[in-house]
Amino acid sequence: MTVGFWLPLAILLSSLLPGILIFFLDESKHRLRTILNLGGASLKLVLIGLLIWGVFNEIEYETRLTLAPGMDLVLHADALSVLFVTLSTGLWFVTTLYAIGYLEDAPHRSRFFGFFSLCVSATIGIAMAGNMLTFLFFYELLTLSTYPLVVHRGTPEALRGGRIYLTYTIIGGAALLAGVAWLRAVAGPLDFTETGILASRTDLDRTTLTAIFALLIGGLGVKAALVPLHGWLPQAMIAPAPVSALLHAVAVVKAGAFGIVRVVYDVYGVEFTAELNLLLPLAVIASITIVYGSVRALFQDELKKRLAYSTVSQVSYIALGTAILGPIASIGGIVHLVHQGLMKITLFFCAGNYAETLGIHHISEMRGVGHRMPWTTLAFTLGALGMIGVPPMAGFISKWYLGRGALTAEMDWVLWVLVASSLLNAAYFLPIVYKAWFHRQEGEWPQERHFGRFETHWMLLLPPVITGILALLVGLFAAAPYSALEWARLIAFREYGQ
Amino acid sequence: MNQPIWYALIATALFCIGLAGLVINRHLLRRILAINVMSTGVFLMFVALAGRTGALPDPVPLAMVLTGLVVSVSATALALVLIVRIQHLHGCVEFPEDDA
Amino acid sequence: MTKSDPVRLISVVLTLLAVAVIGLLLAWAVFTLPEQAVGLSSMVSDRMPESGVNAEVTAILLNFRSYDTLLELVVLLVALLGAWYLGKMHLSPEDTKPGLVLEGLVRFLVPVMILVTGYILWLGSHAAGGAFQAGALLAGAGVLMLVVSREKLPLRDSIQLRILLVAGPAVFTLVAGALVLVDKPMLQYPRQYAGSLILLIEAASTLTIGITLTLLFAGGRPHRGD
Amino acid sequence: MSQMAALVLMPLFGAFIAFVLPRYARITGITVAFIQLGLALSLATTIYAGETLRLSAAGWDPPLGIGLYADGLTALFLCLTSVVGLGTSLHAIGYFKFDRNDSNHNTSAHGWWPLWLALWAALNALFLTEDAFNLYVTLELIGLAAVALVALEAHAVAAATRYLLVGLLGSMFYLLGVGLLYALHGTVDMKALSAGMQPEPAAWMAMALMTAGLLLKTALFPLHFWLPPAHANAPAPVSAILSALVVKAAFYALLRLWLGPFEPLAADLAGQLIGILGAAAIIWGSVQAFMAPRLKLVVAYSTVAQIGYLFLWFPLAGSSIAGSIAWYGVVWLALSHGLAKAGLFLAAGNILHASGHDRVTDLAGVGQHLPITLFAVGIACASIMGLPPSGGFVGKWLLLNAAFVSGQWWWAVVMLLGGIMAAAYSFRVLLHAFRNKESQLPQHRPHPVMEWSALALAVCAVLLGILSAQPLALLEVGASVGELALTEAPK
Repeated sequence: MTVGFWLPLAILLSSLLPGILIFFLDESKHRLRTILNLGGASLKLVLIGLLIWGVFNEIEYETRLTLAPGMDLVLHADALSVLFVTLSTGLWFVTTLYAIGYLEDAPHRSRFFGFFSLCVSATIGIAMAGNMLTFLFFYELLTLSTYPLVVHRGTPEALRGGRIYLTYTIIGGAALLAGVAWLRAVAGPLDFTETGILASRTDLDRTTLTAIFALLIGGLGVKAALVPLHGWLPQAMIAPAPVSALLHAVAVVKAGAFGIVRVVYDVYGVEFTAELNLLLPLAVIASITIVYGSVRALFQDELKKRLAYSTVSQVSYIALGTAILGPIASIGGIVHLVHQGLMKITLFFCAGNYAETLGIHHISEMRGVGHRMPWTTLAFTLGALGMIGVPPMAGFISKWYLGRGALTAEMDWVLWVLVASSLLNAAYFLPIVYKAWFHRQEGEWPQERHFGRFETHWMLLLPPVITGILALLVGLFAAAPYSALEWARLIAFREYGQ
Repeated sequence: MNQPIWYALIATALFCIGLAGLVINRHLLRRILAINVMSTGVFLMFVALAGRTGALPDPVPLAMVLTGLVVSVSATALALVLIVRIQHLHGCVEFPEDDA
Repeated sequence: MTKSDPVRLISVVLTLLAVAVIGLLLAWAVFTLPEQAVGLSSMVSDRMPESGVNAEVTAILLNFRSYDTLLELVVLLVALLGAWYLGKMHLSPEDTKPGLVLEGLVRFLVPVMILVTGYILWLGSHAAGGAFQAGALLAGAGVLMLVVSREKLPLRDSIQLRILLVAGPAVFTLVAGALVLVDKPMLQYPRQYAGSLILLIEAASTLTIGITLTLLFAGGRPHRGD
Repeated sequence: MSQMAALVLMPLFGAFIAFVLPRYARITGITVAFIQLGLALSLATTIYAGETLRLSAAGWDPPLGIGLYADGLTALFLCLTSVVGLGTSLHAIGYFKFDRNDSNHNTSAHGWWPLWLALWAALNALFLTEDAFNLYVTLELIGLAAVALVALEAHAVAAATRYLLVGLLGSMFYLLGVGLLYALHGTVDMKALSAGMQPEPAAWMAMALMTAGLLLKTALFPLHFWLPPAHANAPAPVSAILSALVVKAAFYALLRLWLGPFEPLAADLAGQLIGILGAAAIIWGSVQAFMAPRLKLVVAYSTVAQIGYLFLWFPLAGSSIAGSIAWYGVVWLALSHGLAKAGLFLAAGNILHASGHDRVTDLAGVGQHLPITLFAVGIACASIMGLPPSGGFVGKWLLLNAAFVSGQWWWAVVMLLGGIMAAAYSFRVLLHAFRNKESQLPQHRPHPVMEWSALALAVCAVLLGILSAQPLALLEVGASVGELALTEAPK
């Protein structure tokens, strides 16, 4: 019962307990709710700081709760989980700030923030899960806690989106459960370990393992929105902006991608996966998803829809990086976990601002918006350029490593995939940016609202600016010590045992 | 082929007659009678097989039968009361669902 | 019968077949039973001296397996409660058309029946008989009076009546509880009191059973007292 | 020791008081409920220490007398009964008090307490008994009390009668089986029986008859036809008791018999057959639940489906390791289903009570007016779907492992399918309930205790998943399947 035991648990509870309290809070208690939210978020940040410090000083962090003999819930902190935990906590903080501004005097706020905190706790749990059971545990919890957020508005289309979201995720969850239980039954309790566990297990039947792998990836692919399991993502756009932001940047989609990384690296082990000839199919699916998502994005006029499809495409970079043998590509994939999160959340914040302030939902309405909302549009531009991969933006780093990794792995075709997707990204982002800055908007905005001195409510303005600048910085100072890239490097080299 | 077995066979017959009656009849009163026939069969089985322990019959099954009798009397009584109630409500002495 | 007749016919035939199969299997099972059975007769007769009564069946019902009997009294009570809360008793005066003969017969019979009830209750301690037979007889008397004329049998929902209705199982439970309190296993009577305890329980049960069955015949809760 | 006796006598006496002095019925009921919880917990702690308890009622040892027996399984079911019983009793305060207002419910308000307490005593008696004939008496007592409780709802009389007839039929089968067993072995004590049992026609017949009778009472597909009308039309607290406890009682008897006297006879074929029926129950029940128009009917059919899971133990029981894992799994499912389903029925009762109807399609606004109740529904559904971190998940997880370990993966497919279908019918309800509606306030605001008791039971179902270590350890005490040993990774 040391710090090593309590810290992961504390990190989990720092968002779980406030969430549960908030549920039973009266709607009117606005101030108290805000305090709980931000207090929890700040506390979590502090704890994460402790965690990072500890991990650097090789302190072993593990919380192990035995549910039943042979059924352990394990929360642990290795380099990968630290990366994801930090990302999600940081983004949770800004998103909470954003959500408070966004939902001012909207109904059912206690319910919203309650589930919001639950959702983050689930993500944290996923990040720190020490074995498949724990992962599954929080993966399902994530499904449950995000559903009410998606249907929060209670409108028919929201419910429709929610239903589709559920259908996909529940079935995906079932597939994952099947895979995990099967693996558990044939191989015993499997704690995540770098370079994987199964490689050493010569006693296991290869075909069984392949089938299990298919089940696991199938289950995770739903949340990671791998084609053809991506159908729910554009529908889930109905959700309020902060929710979409969180869903796309960290919570749901990332959980899927992260899970894939875990399965390939820490359960099967990347070499063993390659040995089973499972990497190439994964790479192909990922590539298809990347191109397909970009193409679909091209034809969306609704801003959030376009962003959604771009998520479909961007998140698969992570899967792609995982599926290419060799540390360099792995670095690209892992670091994209962070980069895509920062960039995408910025874009969604901005989309939310346009909608809230000017009632803009469609790209066609965005002419000259840059002059009305310079700061927001600036942030948007940063995010967009990052997505395209313009150096020295964050996105460039990811793509650079992916490309080099592909070459070293003699998978040159991947390079073409990257080029194609970058061009497509440019094709669907640049026109927006151009419209925003270089067009004059004639006539009224759809429905304009004024918030004091700033172009919009400061709580809405601050988050995108912060994340936008961050997205720039992680690119600029990628080589700096303790940057996301350095972490990714650490993880990748450990995975390849170098 | 001794006497107890004969009685046991008769008990079997009663049980089956009751079972068939219960399934086939729609009228609730008949169904309850059928169940009572069944229970008679069961009790007869107890008593008959109790007679295989030499001179005096084994008293334990007899006691069990007495208990069983009271139980089945109670059940029958409750069933009859319910049926009367059904007749009040639905005007017929069958399950409303059955004639659908 | 809205079901078309051929369908019904088929279902009947199938039922009969199924039942026949069950019957044959059962018969087969019975045939294979050993000629001479192991029973508990000897064990019962060995224990009779300690049981407090001289009739084996009574000893089993109220001593060896008294727990069954307790629960069974509760079954009877529950059946009554079911009727009780389902509605009021429905015996309207026009159900009862007493003729002179019946009147006279009842006036003569009922006292006799009550006497016999007492006798059978007492008989239970050393021969066939006991609470249930006695209670049934008492119920018979009650039913007769109900049939002849309700006025003669003043059944009113009063606390006294309710007490009588639970008397049997309640006394039984109290005895059991008391024995548990002096931490014996429940219902293990002390040797010297066994006989009297059994008689007490049987007496209470007889009353309860008699009234309960009468009420069940009447089919519901009597009208409020006073 | 003395708790065993008290667990039966206390509620009995409460029932008598509740009948004789209706005015003090409620206070009696609540007091008894709390004492029962205490007794059950103390018994559980005694057994947790590692010893199984035996008590010969009336002081005569079996086979002459009746033996009572308590091990981990008994203790857990007693605890389940007392927790659900307490929650339901508290709910009943609000539920039946409200009914006082209109005259035709007046009797039901009075009838609830004595009948429920008698039923409670019968349940405890069944869990404790080790005597096949005494088991019959308790079964009948449970049956009659349950029927009487269902009949408290005026329009449920037909359902109650059907329920009674089915129950009696089942008892007859069971009793005939007992007769054969006695004829074979000259005893009805289960311990003695399991010692002396060897495969022969009469034994097989007894096994078939008793199993059939109990399957009828457990409402295993296709013998479930009587359950939905009875459970869906009874007053809410009664439905909760029926689905959570009464059905489980018959299943408990089956477990006892199949692991006791019938173990030497259990044929693989019989197990597979029962398993197939269980699978069919899962599918059929879920489909019906998905199509059911009324909330309480949805819940009732979901019981039919969930019962199916319990019978997946029988096909897996064959192999030793998988069998033991599966046994723990089904017991866990039974417990968590008991808690969740009780909470669900109580919550459904609140909705019915508040809006005057429970048509699934018109549930809009429930989320606004009865947030606590809706929350209870959500949590209970999560456990029934088997989503972590609920008791339902632990049970399903164990069962899945058993299926894969034994190599009979098709049962796993059925379980997962059942889970998805459960999600389908649960979210069908939740989706409707989530819809906002600028609607008038409900006619009757349910008493707070009604909402919180429902929530509390649902939460207990989840706690059963999070805090399952100690209860599982308790379950291992005296378990004839041995300790729970999930496959470990070979070193």
